[in-house]
Amino acid sequence: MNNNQSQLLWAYRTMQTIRMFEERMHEVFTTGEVPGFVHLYAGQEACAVGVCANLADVDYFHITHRAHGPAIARGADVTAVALEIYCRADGLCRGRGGSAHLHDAAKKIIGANSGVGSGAALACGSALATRHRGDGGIAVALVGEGGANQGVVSEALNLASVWKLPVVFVFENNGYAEATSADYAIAGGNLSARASGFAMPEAIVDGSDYFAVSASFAKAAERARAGGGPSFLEVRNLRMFGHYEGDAQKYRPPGEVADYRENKDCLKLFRAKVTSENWLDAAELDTIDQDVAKLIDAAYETARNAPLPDPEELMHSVFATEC
Amino acid sequence: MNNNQSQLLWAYRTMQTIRMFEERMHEVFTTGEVPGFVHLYAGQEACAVGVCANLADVDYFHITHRAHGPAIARGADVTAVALEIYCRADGLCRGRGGSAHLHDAAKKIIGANSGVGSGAALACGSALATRHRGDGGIAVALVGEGGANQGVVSEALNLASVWKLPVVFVFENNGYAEATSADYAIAGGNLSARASGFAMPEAIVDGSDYFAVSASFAKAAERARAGGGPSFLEVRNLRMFGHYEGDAQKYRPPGEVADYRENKDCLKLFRAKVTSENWLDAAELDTIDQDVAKLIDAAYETARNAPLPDPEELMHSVFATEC
Amino acid sequence: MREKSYRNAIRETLYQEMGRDPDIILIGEDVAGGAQSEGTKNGPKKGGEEDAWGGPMGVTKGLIGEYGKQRVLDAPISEAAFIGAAIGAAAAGLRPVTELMFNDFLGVCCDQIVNQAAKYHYMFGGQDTIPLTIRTTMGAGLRISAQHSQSLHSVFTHFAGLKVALPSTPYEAKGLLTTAIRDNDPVIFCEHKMLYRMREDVPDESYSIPFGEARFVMDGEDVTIVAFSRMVHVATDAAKILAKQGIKCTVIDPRTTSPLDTESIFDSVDETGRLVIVDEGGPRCGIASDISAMVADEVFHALKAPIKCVTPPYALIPAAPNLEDLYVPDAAKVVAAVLGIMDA
Amino acid sequence: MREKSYRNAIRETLYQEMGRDPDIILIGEDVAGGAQSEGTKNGPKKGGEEDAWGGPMGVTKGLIGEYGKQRVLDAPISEAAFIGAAIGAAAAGLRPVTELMFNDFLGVCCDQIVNQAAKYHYMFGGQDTIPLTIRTTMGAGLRISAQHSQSLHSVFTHFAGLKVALPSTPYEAKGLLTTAIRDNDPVIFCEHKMLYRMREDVPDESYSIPFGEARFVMDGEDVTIVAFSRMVHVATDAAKILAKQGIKCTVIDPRTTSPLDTESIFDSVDETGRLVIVDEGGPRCGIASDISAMVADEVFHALKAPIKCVTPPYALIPAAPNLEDLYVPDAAKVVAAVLGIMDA
Ligand SMILES: Cc1ncc(C[n+]2csc(CCOP(=O)(O)OP(=O)(O)O)c2C)c(N)n1
Ligand SMILES: Cc1ncc(C[n+]2csc(CCOP(=O)(O)OP(=O)(O)O)c2C)c(N)n1
Ligand SMILES: [Mg+2]
Ligand SMILES: [Mg+2]
Repeated sequence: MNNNQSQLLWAYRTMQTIRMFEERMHEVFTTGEVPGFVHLYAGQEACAVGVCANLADVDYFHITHRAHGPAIARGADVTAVALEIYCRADGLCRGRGGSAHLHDAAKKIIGANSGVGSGAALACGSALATRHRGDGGIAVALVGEGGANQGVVSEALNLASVWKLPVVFVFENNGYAEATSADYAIAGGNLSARASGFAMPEAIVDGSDYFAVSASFAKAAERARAGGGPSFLEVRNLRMFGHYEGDAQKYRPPGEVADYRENKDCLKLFRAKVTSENWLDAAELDTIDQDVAKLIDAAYETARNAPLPDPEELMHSVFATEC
Repeated sequence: MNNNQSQLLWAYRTMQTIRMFEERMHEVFTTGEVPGFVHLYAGQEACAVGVCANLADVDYFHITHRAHGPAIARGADVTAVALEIYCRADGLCRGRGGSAHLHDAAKKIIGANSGVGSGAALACGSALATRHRGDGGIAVALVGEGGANQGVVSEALNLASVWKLPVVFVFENNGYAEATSADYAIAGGNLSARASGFAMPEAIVDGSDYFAVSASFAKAAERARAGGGPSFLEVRNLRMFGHYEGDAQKYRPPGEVADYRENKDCLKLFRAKVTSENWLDAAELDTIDQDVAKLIDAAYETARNAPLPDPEELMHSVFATEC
Repeated sequence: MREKSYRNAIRETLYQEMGRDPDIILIGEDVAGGAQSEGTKNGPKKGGEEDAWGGPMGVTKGLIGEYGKQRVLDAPISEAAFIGAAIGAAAAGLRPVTELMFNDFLGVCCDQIVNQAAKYHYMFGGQDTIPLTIRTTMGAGLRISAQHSQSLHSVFTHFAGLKVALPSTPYEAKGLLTTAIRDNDPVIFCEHKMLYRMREDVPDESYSIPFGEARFVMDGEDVTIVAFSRMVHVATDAAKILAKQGIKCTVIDPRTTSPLDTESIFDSVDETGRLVIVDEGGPRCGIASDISAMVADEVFHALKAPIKCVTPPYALIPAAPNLEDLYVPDAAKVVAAVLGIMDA
Repeated sequence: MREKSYRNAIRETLYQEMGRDPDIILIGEDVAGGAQSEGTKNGPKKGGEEDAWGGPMGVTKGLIGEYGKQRVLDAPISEAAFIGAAIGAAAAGLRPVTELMFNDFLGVCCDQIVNQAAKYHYMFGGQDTIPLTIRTTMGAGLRISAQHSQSLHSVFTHFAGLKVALPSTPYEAKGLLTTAIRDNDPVIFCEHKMLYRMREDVPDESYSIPFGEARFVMDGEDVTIVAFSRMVHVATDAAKILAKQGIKCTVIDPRTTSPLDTESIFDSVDETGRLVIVDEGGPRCGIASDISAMVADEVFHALKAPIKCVTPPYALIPAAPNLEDLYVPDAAKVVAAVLGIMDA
């Protein structure tokens, strides 16, 4: 991990961008102008950003339906992200995927693709490809703790080990899968206990601590790049909003979110750390906050006013090779 | 476990019945009179018989494509088994399932049902039903070590734990899945390492030792009956024949089977044990051998000469409730 | 008799049937709405209010309160295992109703549905029955893209051994679900996402609608229009527009694709000589072609004009609202199809 | 040019294509035949001879020797993971060929095939292509019952985004597999189990047969018979029998169901006025109905008689040889269908 200033500034800016993007989405969603289901990443920023701090251009990042944050963390254009969520013609996926299916081939951001957890298998394939090319890349699969209960995830863990693939499986345990709590759905309550059954090292990381995530992930990535095979990271955090917008969240204990916002907000913790350590100063961070606010304003403004896809787009690229 | 004489005689007779049944099948298969694929259980008898020694009438036994042995172990009529393998009208499944799909509802023998490993999920359902009735029953899922790599098996392990079901998962590690060796396909080489990830106790058992299997399984069954939830048993053995009849088995190291027959034959070991301990005497066992040989002769004779199903059987029971 | 939504008609049916038969259990993700978190060794119970959800569509809300945790089982996101378990339980004497959140998730439990549930009774020689109902949601309209908006009833229908019901109204939903639950075969019960809020009068007492008996929504001697699920309403709208132009349509809702009431369809085409089938599933190897082919074989000589299938194009379902709306058949397309064969 | 079996024609194609393009990798169960067991911490390498199998059908035997372990990958019995991995690898620039042992196992990797491979290109706005070939086996005849004998090409065809090829002879197999591998879309390549031993002259050099161009197996002006895979031979046998009775049939093998060469079919029916479709898949919502429906729409006015579909009944596939033989369409049934519409 690289704790130099520019890296830290990047991390703060990126986490703040995600946070403001999501807070804004939470607001505008109520207007009805955003189509489809929208799953917000607020509260989980340190996970995606801590991971992406350690990725190179050759690496693949497989994300989930809770896509905005991870896509932005990996460098997707914020406006293109907003455009896609609004299903506009110039969205990342030409308006076809929407919020849950952000995908940016150029940035090697691989979108959520059907059943939760499926990224774990696809990531094995990205890893095969990067190894085949010998370009030193790795693949990262982000999987929710709920999605971890899909059979394909266990299969992928085994396959990655058998083929000794350069993959890091990052399980983001945000406490819930929809309304079902992780404590209920994961036998024994400890997801990372599964790692050793598939012969790979595991770690449990505090997901509100950017530094912890980044350090832990860096180690796993290093191992993968060195040909040591896959690793298993469980990042524990909470989401600050509902499963999707509109969720009344009555399944959560009272005060859970307020307490998390108060004591485990990754942005607050990051700010406290870098200022108290004198790595960055508060004024710099304030400037970033202002910059980001403008960026978000502009992105939403653009998205809101952009055109929907042309009607003929419906039949476009059903097949890649026309016969 | 019940080591009284009648129990021991039953165990010996049952293992011998399976052995002779399979040796005979191996012979007759070459004549071409047996339809379909046939997977023999010879060499693995102590597993199914050790399990069934501890089952009650209310218990469900989910078996695999390597079905003859487990079905016989649980008390399926040997002639009805032979008839089904020959696809005859009076076979266990009216000739519709064949060798790999032996099923006997009256005996609660649940046949292999599509993808390997699927019995693990179905067994969760039998367990739910028996718990719902409160009849004190358990469900046993027999799964090959190759089938264990199916996602549904991991899902079922988790589900059984979450629902605390009275199930015992018996993984029969016979070294191979078709031509692929267990060492290759199971990450880390140790299947039972997966159990703790799903919060259940595990044991590794020598599958050539009837007493070891029976004792180990008895413990797991006891736990399940007492409401303690699922357990994970890995029974290690080898098959004495190919994956299916016709398999040239060149993927096996030379001498593997000969050595196994010599030193790890469960019938030999059983006989040595019960005679050296003076629990049974050799003459009794010889008599059983002769009885069983006659039974097998008769079963094959009947099966060979029995009629195929009536043509109208094709359309029979596609649906249970006609509309 | 009260006006009820499609959602509530389904919930009421579950409530009544579970009251009638103690062997009915409910399994699905969030069906008990988080109620089942009791805490683990790692900490105390974390959850908030019990029964907060009732499945993502809110259909099963309240049932755990009435019937308890032994009969309303929240499942991890493991469709293969819990539908497999439901099959095992059905074979062992229970009568499970499971919820497959989106029919698209057939993807992750296909073996259980098409190979196991569909074939268990037959392959094992009729020894056990599988009285299993799989409630699932179908249909486009929520702008949630290609993997959560499909209508896969034709795929289920392809596999002998499954019954497939597509309720088009609240009244239909209650009657067909009652039949589904009481039936001894696996039934795929396809609830259309965009119908959950539809309301109409639905009897309070329980009643069942037999499978394989079509409903005649409208009668007319010029054209037969067969439609399923939400498309029944699209077809009816089209028929009303056509009626103003003097074209009289029979609109048939077959209610189930397996079994299919071919007799009603054949009789109607025999009279009208013209057939249009409207379906929201994919155009290739779907139920529209299926019905067309049966008619082109069995009622060929009555046909006065080409048979038209009004379905989505051979494309995928895009998230963009304007494209999604283009994808799904509407009344205008049905009207055009009918007009196209009126002078043929 | 030498006589080659269907099996060897496929192996030769894999061999040649892998030689041509280093980005082609092979993934499947036992495809490297046990070669990959290198021992673990629990013990030394256990396996015997390298490359003992070559997949259960023996198709890939010899390839690991030529192309090595990095390109011929044995997989655990985890179809969802390894087909998922193949999709990921395809999107990332490789050109994987995977083996799905039986097409029935669609059951355990359905999400990967119909939701991911089929939709990846479209849903992500055309950013990546999925040049993936899934070789699989179809068809009854081995007496292995309901879950290992299906012909599921119609299900694959239902899902837009997949291409589906059904080679009916060794020559076809080589040409179509070459096209499949070079195509940038996911292709389901359906090998019929009962054709592996069929032999005919097959060129040694590589060649490709375009998708969506039907093959005319026989020409005749009385009836059009369309058939797929092994049924092409059944149809041809029937046509020969009918020829003796003076009835001349055109037999068309469309080769691929997606894309489908509707033009050739339409043109032929335009001429003959009669259509029989022969298919080994299930009768409901299948490719036979699909073609019938297109013809009943587009070529309606040329039709002189009802369209007949000769398929198995709406039943499951029993193990018993006599019942399985009854299940599968044979020449007698095709002859009867044709005779039934000759005087219509
Ligand atoms: C196979 C499958 N089952 C169900 C769903 C519906 N679904 C979408 S998101 C979700 C919850 C996922 O929880 P988790 O993996 O923990 O991710 P989180 O939403 O917490 O980020 C569910 C059940 C799905 N997409 N795929
Ligand atoms: C999902 C699935 N994939 C592949 C197969 C084909 N198949 C049948 S048996 C078998 C090997 C199973 O190995 P294992 O579970 O170890 O059982 P064993 O044959 O050794 O008893 C395979 C791959 C199958 N039946 N199901
Ligand atoms: Mg979660
Ligand atoms: Mg094995």
